[in-house]
Amino acid sequence: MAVLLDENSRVIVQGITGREGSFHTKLMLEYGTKIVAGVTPGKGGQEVYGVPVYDTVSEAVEAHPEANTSIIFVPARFAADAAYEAIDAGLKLVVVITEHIPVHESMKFINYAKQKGTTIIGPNCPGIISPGKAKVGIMPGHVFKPGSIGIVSRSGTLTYEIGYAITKEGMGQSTVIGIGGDPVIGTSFTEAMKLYEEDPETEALVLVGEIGGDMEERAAQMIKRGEFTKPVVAFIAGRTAPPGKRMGHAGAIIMAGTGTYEGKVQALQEAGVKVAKTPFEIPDLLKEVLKK
Amino acid sequence: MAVLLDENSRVIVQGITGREGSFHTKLMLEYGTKIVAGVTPGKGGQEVYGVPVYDTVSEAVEAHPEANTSIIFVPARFAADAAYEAIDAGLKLVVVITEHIPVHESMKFINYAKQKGTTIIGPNCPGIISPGKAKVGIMPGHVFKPGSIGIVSRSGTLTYEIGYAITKEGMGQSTVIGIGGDPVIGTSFTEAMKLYEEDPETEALVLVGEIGGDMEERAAQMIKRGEFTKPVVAFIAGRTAPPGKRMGHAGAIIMAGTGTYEGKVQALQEAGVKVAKTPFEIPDLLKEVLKK
Amino acid sequence: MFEYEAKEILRDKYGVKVPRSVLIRKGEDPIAKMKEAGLEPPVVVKAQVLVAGRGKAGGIKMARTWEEVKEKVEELFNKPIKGIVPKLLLIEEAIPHDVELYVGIVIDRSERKPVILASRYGGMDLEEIAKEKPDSIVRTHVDPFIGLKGYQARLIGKKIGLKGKALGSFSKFLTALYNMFMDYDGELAESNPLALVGDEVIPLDARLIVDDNALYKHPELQKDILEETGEYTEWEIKARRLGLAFVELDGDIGIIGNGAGLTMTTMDLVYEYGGKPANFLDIGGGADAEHVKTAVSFLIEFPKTKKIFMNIFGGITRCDEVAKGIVKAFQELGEVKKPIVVRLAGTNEEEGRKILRENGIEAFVDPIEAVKRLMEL
Amino acid sequence: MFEYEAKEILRDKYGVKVPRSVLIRKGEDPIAKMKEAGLEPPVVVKAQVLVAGRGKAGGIKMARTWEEVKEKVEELFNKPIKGIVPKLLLIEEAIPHDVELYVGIVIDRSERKPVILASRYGGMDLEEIAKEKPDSIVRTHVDPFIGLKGYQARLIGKKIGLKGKALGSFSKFLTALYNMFMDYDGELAESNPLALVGDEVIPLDARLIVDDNALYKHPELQKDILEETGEYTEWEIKARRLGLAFVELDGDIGIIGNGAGLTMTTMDLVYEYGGKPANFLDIGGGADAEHVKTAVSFLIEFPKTKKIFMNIFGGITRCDEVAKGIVKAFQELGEVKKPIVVRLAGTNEEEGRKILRENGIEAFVDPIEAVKRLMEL
Repeated sequence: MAVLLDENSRVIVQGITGREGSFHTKLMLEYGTKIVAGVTPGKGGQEVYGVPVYDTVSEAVEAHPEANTSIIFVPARFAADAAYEAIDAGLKLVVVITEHIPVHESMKFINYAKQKGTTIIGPNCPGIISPGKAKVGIMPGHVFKPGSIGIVSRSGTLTYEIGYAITKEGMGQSTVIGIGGDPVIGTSFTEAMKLYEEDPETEALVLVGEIGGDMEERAAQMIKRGEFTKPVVAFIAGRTAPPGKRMGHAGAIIMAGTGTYEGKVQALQEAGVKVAKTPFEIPDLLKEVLKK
Repeated sequence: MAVLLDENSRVIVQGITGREGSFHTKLMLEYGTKIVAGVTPGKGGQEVYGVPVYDTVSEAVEAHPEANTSIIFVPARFAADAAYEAIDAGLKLVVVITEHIPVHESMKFINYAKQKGTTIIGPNCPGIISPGKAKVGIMPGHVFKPGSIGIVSRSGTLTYEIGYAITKEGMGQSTVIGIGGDPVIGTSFTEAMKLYEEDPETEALVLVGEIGGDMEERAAQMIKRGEFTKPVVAFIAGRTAPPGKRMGHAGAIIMAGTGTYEGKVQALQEAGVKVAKTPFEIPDLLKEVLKK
Repeated sequence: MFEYEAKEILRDKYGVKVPRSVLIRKGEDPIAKMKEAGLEPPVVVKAQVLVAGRGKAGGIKMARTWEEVKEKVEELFNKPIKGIVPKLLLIEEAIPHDVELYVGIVIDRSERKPVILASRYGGMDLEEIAKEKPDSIVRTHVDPFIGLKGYQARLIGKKIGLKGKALGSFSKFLTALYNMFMDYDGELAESNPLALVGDEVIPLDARLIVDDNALYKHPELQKDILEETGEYTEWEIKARRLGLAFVELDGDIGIIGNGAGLTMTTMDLVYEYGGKPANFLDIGGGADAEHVKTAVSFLIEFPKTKKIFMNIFGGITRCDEVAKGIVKAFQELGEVKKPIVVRLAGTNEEEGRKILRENGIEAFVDPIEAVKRLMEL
Repeated sequence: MFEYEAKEILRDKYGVKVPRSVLIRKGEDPIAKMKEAGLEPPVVVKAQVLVAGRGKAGGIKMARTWEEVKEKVEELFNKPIKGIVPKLLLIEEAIPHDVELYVGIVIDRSERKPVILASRYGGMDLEEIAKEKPDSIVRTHVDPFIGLKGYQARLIGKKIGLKGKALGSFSKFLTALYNMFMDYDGELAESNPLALVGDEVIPLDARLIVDDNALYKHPELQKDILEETGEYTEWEIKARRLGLAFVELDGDIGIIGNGAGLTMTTMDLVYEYGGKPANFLDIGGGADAEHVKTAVSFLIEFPKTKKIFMNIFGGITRCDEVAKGIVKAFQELGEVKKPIVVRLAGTNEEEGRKILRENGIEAFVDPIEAVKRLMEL
């Protein structure tokens, strides 16, 4: 199993001829991801690492009807349009790597995707990996190993850090989702948790949060309500960040006293979640909760 | 039975304090329609012929949760907003009497209603009557009698004329729907026909069409495809109308050779529909088709 | 809306590149104005009239030299296009191009959505394209809440044979046209021909027809001047000014009804019994005595009518009000020679017929009896 | 965006009635300009600064006489508001009113929809309202595709205590504010206070914060001048000019990381081991040697830093590129006294560490080891 992404995923890369798009197509192919087509308007007919390129997603899907997933590398100005195109083509999972998409545009295509039954990951995210099965994203594949730990994370590099720490301790991951750092994203903690709850392969979940917003608090409420029943370990970045300052991206900001580190940790602890003080404590905490 | 409207309909009148709204509230009450509330923003607390008036539809629905139907008399500039309000309040049938609503606005709230599962009749229509049960509209009630003939009509007065002709010949009507004369309306011939097809009370259907558009042609195709199986008699107004001229309302215009009288009659006749030359032939044609 | 207005909106509000041009009035020196604007021949001189089919009617002329500019301007200012003499001419740079595309947007009645029509074969009317190259027309519906997506526009471009960078230019133009259509409550937004010049599309013509019912939202737009559309006859214009829904026809029997369907049916009925309607006149729903009076008086004055047939089935309209209006009209006009036959049924019908009869006007319940009587007169 | 700009947009593009006003620059005669505009005392003189909480900081003054106008203008032009001296003042008619309402629009992260926040108790900050009158805040979500419906706006008005005609005025204003929020890619659109004057609402203040990522769509808007917001320190402004995501903190250890989460975690780690970060500096994903060089050089020059801790986990970022950038920075700056400890892991980590060591820079795999070493220095 795994969530969202597995060995049956057939992937279209939107923006495949760009610098990032072609580089990561290569890395994803090397990882074993089944990429069936690429799309760049006006560049139909080319090939990128053996992947055929089309002008439009609908042409790509016509030629490769098995396609069910898309990853978007197109520049911010055209990314929303690319998302609509993927959604309208009936793809079920769309991973938006692009950063700097205007938040109004993200808000709209995420609403649209929900209406059409498409799951959006991102924008401004590292993507998703089900180790040993497929990688649709830009994370370094070698830091993850197949296993039974789910990771959902608002932070890119921190995910690699934590994934690697878990891997080094001999555990592995079912699916790792980098949900993205923007204020408005397609899949939140709680939405991802619904998926992990139903995935038999996942035995425990790591939540990697950040200051800002209330996604961690909502996750805590969900656990409290008994809607997520697997053991959870969390890490929240930004313990020492001052309020009112954007820490790198728009999502991570403590505003009007909400979204603080303390508030998040308290909410999670009240829900019975073990909160690590550093990323490197995560593997030990995982072993602890899995023993019970 | 009957379609859309019956003795269980509980009606809210939007724009009840206006000239038309209050006048027809009186007539509908006299006909026996169960009007539970009226709405006019800023006039909450008043009464119109014993019907309590509220500022908003949501307040009306809160006070009268049995409400399921609305009729809109508010001026064209505010009519679309009134329709959204009725749809959002969860009313299942919304009859829009108002004329001169910009067609872009009608298009939008009709799309919205479809998403939310609300049936819109109109705009620019006389409404709907299920004789002996309820009348939600502005048609003269006395020209109709309970019976087994359904009528769907693009024309107001012509509906009364034809209904009256049928009544005088000793037959009656199950439900009469004046679908409205605008180019974009909430319920088309074919959509209404789906309802009549499933109404056991309706034995035959009268389609009252006009030149312009292709609703009659679509009705003919539906009959041909076997999706409407009851006998149909039709009348099309505008046999002698010149092309390119708007005959009274925007819907009735022959453009670019489409929507002609001859085209419609031919399509209907090919589908086995008897087409009357004058409204007064309708009762005889009905008797004929019902005998078979 | 005139061509130059639609193009101005496209350029100023939607950033579309349109041909450079000057607008000239009668009496102005076209050469001076062109020089001022930095325009040189070859140019296209276009009559600004609201008449459809302007090109075929000779309203568009090419001018290759300064001499020809003068000539063509002179010619167009003095040549009625379908009866309309232009007050303004648009002098526009001539843009060499190979391909003329068609693109238009209307509302699809049955889908209740905007539909984009596009074809590789512009330059001729949509009806002609539909007749001659029906398969070339690409139809694309747009969700009115979501709007036209860039990829949809590119896909349309691809289907009408565009490639590479031209797709981007087309998509940008179509998005602008669509936004104009939506922002301005368009009944129609059209560019025909839309020229393909290298990798770029440039609208050689542009049309926007705004829904009359939505004009109140766009106070900056002038209502089209009825006289200048060439669509209406003198009496139709008079009627519109009076708020009457009136269409002039070829016969001699004046027709009044309430409701478009019933009025058309009344015309049909008169034909059926050997008469020829002189007009269509719908007094609408809920007309009061005053409005009825206006309508009846208008039809009495309308020179084509020899006799008048009025067919009313009262629903929201009350027959007594109608009767009062008729009587008033005849009283005010004094000695009227035109006979009238009235059919009154529905709300307050008996009262209405009584009022008419008391004033010497023939009133019937049955429309067939009424039309038969009419034909005897 | 300054208050006067937001009000101009509301008035000119959305037809909102705003108080009459004149804008004056230092050195201009406020009396003459007021007379020209037909304005008389009493007026309100408002410093046009981008600082939040301007009113409390003394940036808004009432002037009841011509004398007072002169005084207040003089005073405000010479008084820094949270460190910012205004370049412009807005002199606005004083509008007597009884009630001050609050209305603001932001995007709700979890609903992914615009949410309208309204309260009967305007005049104070939203945070204060949330603390003092939490039940007074009415929250209404809007479907971004459908837009704000008139009835929704009236319902909000009703819930914050408006009645009769005031509901219509409020609904019109809120629709304008919502449309501005949507058309301009707002992060926040706010009016506080929104005055109730008889049956009418009038925005006494108006704010619009536009999403930086969407500024390219609105070329007519000037990017807020960093110096004038009062939000950024001198070094933060310098960093932004260099394209660096940098936040100044109180300590003395320079922090660089890749990715916001990892960089914050690095700060936390330094704290944990007894250090105090001087800053947050995120080089983002996929940084090349040049960008790394810029970041490292910047932090070396930043006077608060005594030593530097760099924590990189390479995914999209390649450790060899990072190493090259670090080396370059140190080479170009010549004799640098500030020590640096680097932790490098992930893509091409070994290559990267090798490059560093060859250039005499300490490189670790384990961040804990690295931070321990850092604290020893």
